[in-house]
Amino acid sequence: MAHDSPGRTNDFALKIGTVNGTGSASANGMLMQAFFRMGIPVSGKNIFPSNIQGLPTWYEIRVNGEGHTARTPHFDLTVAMNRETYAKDIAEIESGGWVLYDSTWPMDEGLLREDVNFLPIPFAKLCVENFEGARTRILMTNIAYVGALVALLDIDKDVVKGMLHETFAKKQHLLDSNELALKLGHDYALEHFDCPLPIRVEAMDLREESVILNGNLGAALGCLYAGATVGAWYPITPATSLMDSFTALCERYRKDPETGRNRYCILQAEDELAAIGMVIGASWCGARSFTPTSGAGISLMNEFIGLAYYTEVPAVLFDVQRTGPSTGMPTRTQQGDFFEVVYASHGDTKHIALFPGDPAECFYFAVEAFDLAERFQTPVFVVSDLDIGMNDWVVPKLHWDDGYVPDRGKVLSAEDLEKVQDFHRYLDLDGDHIPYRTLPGTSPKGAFFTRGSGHDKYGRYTEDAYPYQEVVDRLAKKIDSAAARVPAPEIRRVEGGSSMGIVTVGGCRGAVLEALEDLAADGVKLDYLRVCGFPFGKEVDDFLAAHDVNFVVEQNRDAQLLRLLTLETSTTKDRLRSVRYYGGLPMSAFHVRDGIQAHLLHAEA
Amino acid sequence: MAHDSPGRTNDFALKIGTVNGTGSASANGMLMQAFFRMGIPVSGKNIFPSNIQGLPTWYEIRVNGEGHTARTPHFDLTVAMNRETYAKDIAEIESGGWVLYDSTWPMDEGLLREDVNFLPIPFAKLCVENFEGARTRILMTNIAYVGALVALLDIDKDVVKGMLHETFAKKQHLLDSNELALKLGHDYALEHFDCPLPIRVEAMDLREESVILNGNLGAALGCLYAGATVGAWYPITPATSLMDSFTALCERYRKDPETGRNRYCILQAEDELAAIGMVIGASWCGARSFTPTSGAGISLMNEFIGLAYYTEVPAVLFDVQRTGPSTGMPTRTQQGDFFEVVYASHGDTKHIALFPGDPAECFYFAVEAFDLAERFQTPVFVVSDLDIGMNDWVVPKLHWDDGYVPDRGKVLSAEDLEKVQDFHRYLDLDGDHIPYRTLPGTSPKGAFFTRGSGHDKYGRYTEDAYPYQEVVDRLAKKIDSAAARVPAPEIRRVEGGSSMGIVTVGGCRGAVLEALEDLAADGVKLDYLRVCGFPFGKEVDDFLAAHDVNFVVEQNRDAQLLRLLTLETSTTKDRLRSVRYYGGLPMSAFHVRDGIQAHLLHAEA
Amino acid sequence: MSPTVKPKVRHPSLQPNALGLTRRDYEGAVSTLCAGCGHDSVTAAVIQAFWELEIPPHRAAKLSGIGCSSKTPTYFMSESHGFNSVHGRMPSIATGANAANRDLIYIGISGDGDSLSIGLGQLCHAIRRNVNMLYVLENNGVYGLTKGQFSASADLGSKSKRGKENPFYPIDPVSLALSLGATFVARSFSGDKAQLVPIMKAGLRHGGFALIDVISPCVTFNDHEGSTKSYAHTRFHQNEVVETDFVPLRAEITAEQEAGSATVVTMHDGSVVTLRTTAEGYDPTDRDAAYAHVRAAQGRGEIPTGLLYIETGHQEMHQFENTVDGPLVDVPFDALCPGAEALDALQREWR
Amino acid sequence: MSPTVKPKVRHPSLQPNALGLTRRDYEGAVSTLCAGCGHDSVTAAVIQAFWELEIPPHRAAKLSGIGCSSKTPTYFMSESHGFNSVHGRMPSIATGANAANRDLIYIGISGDGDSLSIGLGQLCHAIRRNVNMLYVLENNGVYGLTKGQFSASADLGSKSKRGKENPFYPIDPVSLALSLGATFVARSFSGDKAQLVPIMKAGLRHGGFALIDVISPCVTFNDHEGSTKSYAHTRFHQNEVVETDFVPLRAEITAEQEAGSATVVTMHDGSVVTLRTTAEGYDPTDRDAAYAHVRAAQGRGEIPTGLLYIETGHQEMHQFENTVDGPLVDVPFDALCPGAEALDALQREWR
Ligand SMILES: Cc1ncc(C[n+]2csc(CCOP(=O)(O)OP(=O)(O)O)c2C)c(N)n1
Ligand SMILES: Cc1ncc(C[n+]2csc(CCOP(=O)(O)OP(=O)(O)O)c2C)c(N)n1
Ligand code: SF4
Ligand code: SF4
Ligand SMILES: [Mg+2]
Ligand SMILES: [Mg+2]
Repeated sequence: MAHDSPGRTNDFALKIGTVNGTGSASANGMLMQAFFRMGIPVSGKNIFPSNIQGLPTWYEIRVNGEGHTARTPHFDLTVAMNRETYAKDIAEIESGGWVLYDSTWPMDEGLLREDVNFLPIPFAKLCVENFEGARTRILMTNIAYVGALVALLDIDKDVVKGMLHETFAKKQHLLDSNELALKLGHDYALEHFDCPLPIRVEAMDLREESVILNGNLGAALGCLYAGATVGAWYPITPATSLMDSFTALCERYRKDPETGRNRYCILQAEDELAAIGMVIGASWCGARSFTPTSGAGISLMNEFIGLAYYTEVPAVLFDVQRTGPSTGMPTRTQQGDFFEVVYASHGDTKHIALFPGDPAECFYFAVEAFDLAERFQTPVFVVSDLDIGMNDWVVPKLHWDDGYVPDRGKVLSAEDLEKVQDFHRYLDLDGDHIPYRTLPGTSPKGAFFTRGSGHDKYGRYTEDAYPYQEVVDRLAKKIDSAAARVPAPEIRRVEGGSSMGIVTVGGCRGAVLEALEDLAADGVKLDYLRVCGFPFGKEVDDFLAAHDVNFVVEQNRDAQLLRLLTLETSTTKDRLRSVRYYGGLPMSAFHVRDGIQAHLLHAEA
Repeated sequence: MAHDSPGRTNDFALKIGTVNGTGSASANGMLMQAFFRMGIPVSGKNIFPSNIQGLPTWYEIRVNGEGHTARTPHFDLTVAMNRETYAKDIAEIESGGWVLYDSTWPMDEGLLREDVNFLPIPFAKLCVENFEGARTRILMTNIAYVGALVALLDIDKDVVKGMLHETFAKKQHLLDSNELALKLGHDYALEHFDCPLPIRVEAMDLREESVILNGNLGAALGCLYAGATVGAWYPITPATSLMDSFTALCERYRKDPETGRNRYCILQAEDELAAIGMVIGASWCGARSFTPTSGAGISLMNEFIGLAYYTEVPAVLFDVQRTGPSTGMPTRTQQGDFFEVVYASHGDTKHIALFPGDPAECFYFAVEAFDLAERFQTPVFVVSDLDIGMNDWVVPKLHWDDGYVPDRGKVLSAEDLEKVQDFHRYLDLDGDHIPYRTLPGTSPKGAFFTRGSGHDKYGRYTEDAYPYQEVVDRLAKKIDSAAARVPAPEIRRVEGGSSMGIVTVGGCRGAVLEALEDLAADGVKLDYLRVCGFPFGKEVDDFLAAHDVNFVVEQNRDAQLLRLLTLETSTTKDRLRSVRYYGGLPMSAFHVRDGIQAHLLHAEA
Repeated sequence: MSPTVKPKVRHPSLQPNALGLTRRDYEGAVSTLCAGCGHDSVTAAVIQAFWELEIPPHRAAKLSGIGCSSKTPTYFMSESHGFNSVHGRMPSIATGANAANRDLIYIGISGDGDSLSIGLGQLCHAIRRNVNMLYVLENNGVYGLTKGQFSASADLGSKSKRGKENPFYPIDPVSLALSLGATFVARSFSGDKAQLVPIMKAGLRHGGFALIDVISPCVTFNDHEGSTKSYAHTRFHQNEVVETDFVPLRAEITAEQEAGSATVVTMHDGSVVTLRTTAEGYDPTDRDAAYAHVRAAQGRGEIPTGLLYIETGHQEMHQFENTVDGPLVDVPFDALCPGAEALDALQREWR
Repeated sequence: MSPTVKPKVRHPSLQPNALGLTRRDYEGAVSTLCAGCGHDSVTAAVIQAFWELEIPPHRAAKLSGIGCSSKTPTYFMSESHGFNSVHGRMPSIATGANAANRDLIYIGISGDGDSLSIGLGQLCHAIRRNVNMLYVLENNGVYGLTKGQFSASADLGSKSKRGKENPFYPIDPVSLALSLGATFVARSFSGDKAQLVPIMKAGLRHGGFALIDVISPCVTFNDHEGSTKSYAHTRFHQNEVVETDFVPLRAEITAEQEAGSATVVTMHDGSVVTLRTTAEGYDPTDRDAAYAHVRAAQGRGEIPTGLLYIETGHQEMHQFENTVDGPLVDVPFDALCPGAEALDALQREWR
């Protein structure tokens, strides 16, 4: 029997290997929620296949009292419920770790490891003995391993029971079977192993101010609160759940109380070209409108994005990134669309983009996106990814200011039009590079012709060099001026500051912050900046200039953020060093630390 | 009567203002050809509206004995045949210049200028007196102004007559009327003005080694000679004439002599998405296949381009650029698609691109493109523009080496497959980052599955980080390795070299070379480099490094070439200065010189 | 020589409608199309129809894709918002616009290239959603603006200007729309304003997607001998199957008397359309019968025209989507945003 | 618990065909679809059809878009080149591939989302070009791979798993194809292999675009009560209008005897298809009659199946394009490149 690793409370990672379509997802979610309800920082990552049923799938849970809940590739315990992946799952366990598996079937000798502890429990057998029906038995197996973990990890049993009661409040028989399954696993573990294991949990008080949220729900909520009324989309993983969430929220909050009719219109388009077309049409008419999609969708929307940019029609697009190129790995995460997004479409274009770092920011930035799109009359992208969008994160409770007034931008009402001599669509009257627009139906005076072909500042068709240039030159200034309005970067300076900085974006946040602590422990102190919006503002420029070396941490092959910083700030190239991981799994502190240490060694050498 | 400008032989520019759809195009082409046949360097630029009939259109001819035939914005003579544009046309004439106009209708006093010479000829009246039928009269007016110019500019009358004879060899009555019209204009001019004017032509001997060619015809010819068999397209200005030319060439050279059947297949697709899909399908089956389009088409092809990149299927795309963004100005030129092309599609991608500088290079680079696409098994873009593609240029006679053997790349035949143990699509067996491929139908052993979803080096589906990364990492190296194989840049160093360089691309060539001479005359000496391919090779890198200052001359708003050089070479940013013109007309030496002088002044200041 | 300046499409009478607006008030910029282009006649019919229906121009929105046909919205109703979008994608823009503001009157102008090649998918799905709009397909069998390539509506064997025969089976917007469940399907001819105007009026009052396939000859590239989309060919082969008479709500309705051989259809705003068929037993409210008749006629080389099929009592997009009455753009923000308290309540469920 | 490992689609007999290949040789990778998915049955039928036709696997090319259905080419004929392309765009890839090499046998597999939403335009135009291929549309009324949204083929009123009713008029591939001039239009059911296999064989031998709309239930998202694409519903409402019997060239032809009530069609390779109709006076070679019958039946809630329409003597893409016999990829380079002399001659015209 292998050595136990030294006791670690509220600091471990476990991985559950099952088969998709067998209902393990809800059991795993319950487990994650249990840790949350005990007030302990936790994260759950669903590593699932691009398929509906019958293939291996994993759920990773990391518990960390310090709040480091970025993904870690090092697991202390695995719940091996899928014989297909035993080999892989067992191999991945840290030395001294534990393997909880279904011993109904004997474990192949060859898979046993000297340095890990095997915890056999005949889950299938127990469930066959105690339940009727194939489907039920499979479902109960999931609850049974939860029960075992409750004992092994010292999870508060009442918390778990409480959740079962909430879930099956109205279904007594289901409640009974679930409680039984829980008990079966729990008691078996207690009897056969000395519980709890050295890796265990202890209640904390985090829960009060936080919630469990996934980014797509956060973004959908943002659309709801921003007052978006028209959503158009075409299903695509990992963006689908954004519109599913928006639909659910609208059904709950957007029905006319008297008539039961909808104060929203969700259009499932025939493809992404149609989806963005619908958004442009709705925005042109004055509605706050959006479309959620992923990389392939952005590619298809390229032509329309250029139209909205040039005709100055607002539009909000959510790019929930997945691993590219092409279809790539639809159920894996990546940050590979930065270039595709900010320079989308042919000709000279540049677009505003926001980069949420967690599901809470998906909420806040979604609201921002509508204000910016209408203020600057241009497409605005909210760029998240599969990890942020689809995984459950523990985030600070969301806040909403009832004083919020949507910024509808420079739109002239019929009354405003009365006051003006005559209306010209593309004149820069205020010197802010932003013209006034009118909505269809307002008044005869407000009428103008929107065209993607060459036009002058009066909105008239033109093929003449100067009038054409006047307009596109203003467009360039307009977008650049948004740098001052996009969300400011998150900046953290070490005591006394450092000559080295680390720059990152989006979901890398947690891994980078964790790595910074580790590095600090090794005596490497770095200032930190996380980019939140594009075009980059002055703070980003100053930060890069203030550090001789800036490590740019991101999740793509081609260092797209580093390249954007090169082009869109005044930094010199020699200050930038790239740290990347792009295998499709969320960034981990290990990748960040290793990447930076490699650079440092290289520098010394 | 204004002063005459000092006599200038073989050095002037004239502009003909007419109405489109009135047949002036052929008359103007004839005029341009006349100068060519007299052996004088000449260029003709067609400035036409995005419309079929009834709008103002211009034809600009520049005659220059030194061979400077880039567009010039300064005109010595205008043939004002369109009263709609009299004001504009007359205003644009250089002081001391000439205005030849149709005096059938009195010229509005207000338009007269003291400092230019007006040459009234009642063209319409003459034609009404001498010809029957409205259409004929309009057509003959065009020939009549050619006749007048023959007298005024001292064009060799026999040359023009010769052309008429060739054109109307089989149509005696047309020949007669054309000759009469020519005579009417010619004699009237002789009688009423002292001919020739100080701006006149004198025969030279350029003709022998050169031809008149437009880039779309050149590119089509390249496709024909490269052995392309499948062309798929969707009509779009200014790319349409490329496929029209390919069709005409195939009808002439690609009919099976016995059966009269086609050794080619041209598919007019339902849109650009289908066009590129057809190209990918045909290339996948082993045909050399291509599609011509413009910016909007590239935008629509984005998703498919990523598929071809990731699955490593060859494809040749011609982007005949027009003024963007969006529909922009379809009949104006620009170089605005560089970013759209080289980073097309979502996820991490990078593409090979060739940048012809004139119609002759369109021919040579088209052939190159097929070799590169099949060698590197990836999409290759030939990026020209409306000016190169649709205007008639005088270029050196094209040469063809009958020893040319197409580079079909690493394709395994049935025999090859016999020899190998087993075949895996994406293995890098030769360490050149290029795997072997097989064509459908070859042999059971050669079968493999092409997929845009995640795959490992064996071609198997994968969702695992490492096997996925292995493949995309190789892809990055593969494309970078093409830098050594794309056409080398054109480089010209001044005597003893200079600390300053000028870097340009495509059709800016002529304007830049002319500007260099002017600048040299002012004592500013610059080395010259014209980028011809992407990824950039070592010569580009070295050139930038060897010059403290590099002026980057291009035709787009956002300095796209400069930005590409920043990202894709080792240059520091501070060495690059941008010189741009992007109003939709071809680049002129004046823009280049002014741009550079502005920088120099600014530097002194 | 001077450009063929075509006067703004003019009308004899400057008589005002009930809004006090003359036809002139429904005109737009001067057409830049070729002299004689069928599209200019369609523009004239649009102006006439809107004027007769007394629609305030600013309450209408005109949309189009790209093409000579798609340029025409510039040539009518300068007091309406217009959107000349991208090639083949106008239906999606119109769908989104309508979703946001259902109270405007939408007219989309497209061409056969715009609608049947690059835009075919969007057209079919707009039909499927029954988006409330008038969709005018100016059908000339060629891509005019790109200089005369065959379009997908070019008939089998129709000759190009260079004498090339089109080898492909055409996509016929009328049979296509009928098979897809379109609720208003008509065909007309740019040269027959008397027929076109009432159909347009009916289409504008139809509570759903109204498709009019208008044969609109391209004089420059497809009006020659051998073309089946030329003026001559269309005049000779067109066969009015259904005569349409539109009686707006205001006019006292004489439908009853009219009935009998005629079909009387009451539009959702109360206007009445009377359809008199010239073909034995033709029923413009029987989809599959209409389809059969049209196909048979076309098989004989005829071009059946008129309001060929109309369905009432159908649902349109907003009914499918169960949206509130009135434009979504007019719903006040506080009726859209649940507010801070609701957010707290909601979040209690997330712990 | 272990993943539901489905054995490679197995067949009782391992009897070899004339090529000495057993059905096993026509199989592919193990299916990763849900247990019971209709698509797996279609895969089995494909294997059977190719095996019976004795087509050397490497002479076939299998293409698809994206979706559960589009995954299936991985599950048959591992010795054929396969192309799992992008969503909705397989028709264009197949068109280009066929243009380059007309001698391969092309089978395209798609879904209702892939073909009727994002890919509708490409499907229609592939039909219009009559590209020589078998196009199998695995129709389940939902987007399976994205977890069950309604597709454009979902019937009016069909209920989603959550009980939501589909408000839209469906796009019916069969009526659509008939109205677009498709030369081979069939509908079948994944649960009826006996019917499916001969139709597939006929489709593979058809010298043009052969469309088979196969109702292929999605057990996970659309096989519940209230769905009109469930096994139960399809079994109950399917109505075989045309029985198909395929006799390959080699077999001595007994057509004559068979004739009479049956329609005998000789394919371009000489094989014979015998169509026996169960519906009074149904003529599978009369396009518009077939259309009328299908619409009427569907109006009654029936699902007419069988090889509903076939046209011979039509032209396919290569005839439209007048290309040489044999694959363009086999034309030697010197027959393609005019060479230096021709270039000089040509350039003399450019001066
Ligand atoms: C994406 C894209 N592809 C191609 C074009 C070029 N284009 C402009 S109009 C047109 C065809 C127009 O034909 P149709 O819709 O029939 O209009 P018509 O000119 O015949 O009235 C094309 C292909 C374009 N503008 N955009
Ligand atoms: C451009 C693009 N948009 C969206 C998707 C997501 N997607 C994958 S499959 C699919 C629908 C598949 O439905 P169907 O064709 O009916 O196949 P089924 O799964 O039902 O067999 C969608 C929308 C995608 N892969 N690519
Ligand atoms: S080209 Fe044809 S369609 Fe276009 S304006 Fe001229 S006549 Fe009309
Ligand atoms: S989800 Fe539906 S379509 Fe997809 S594999 Fe499962 S059963 Fe088949
Ligand atoms: Mg047309
Ligand atoms: Mg489906």
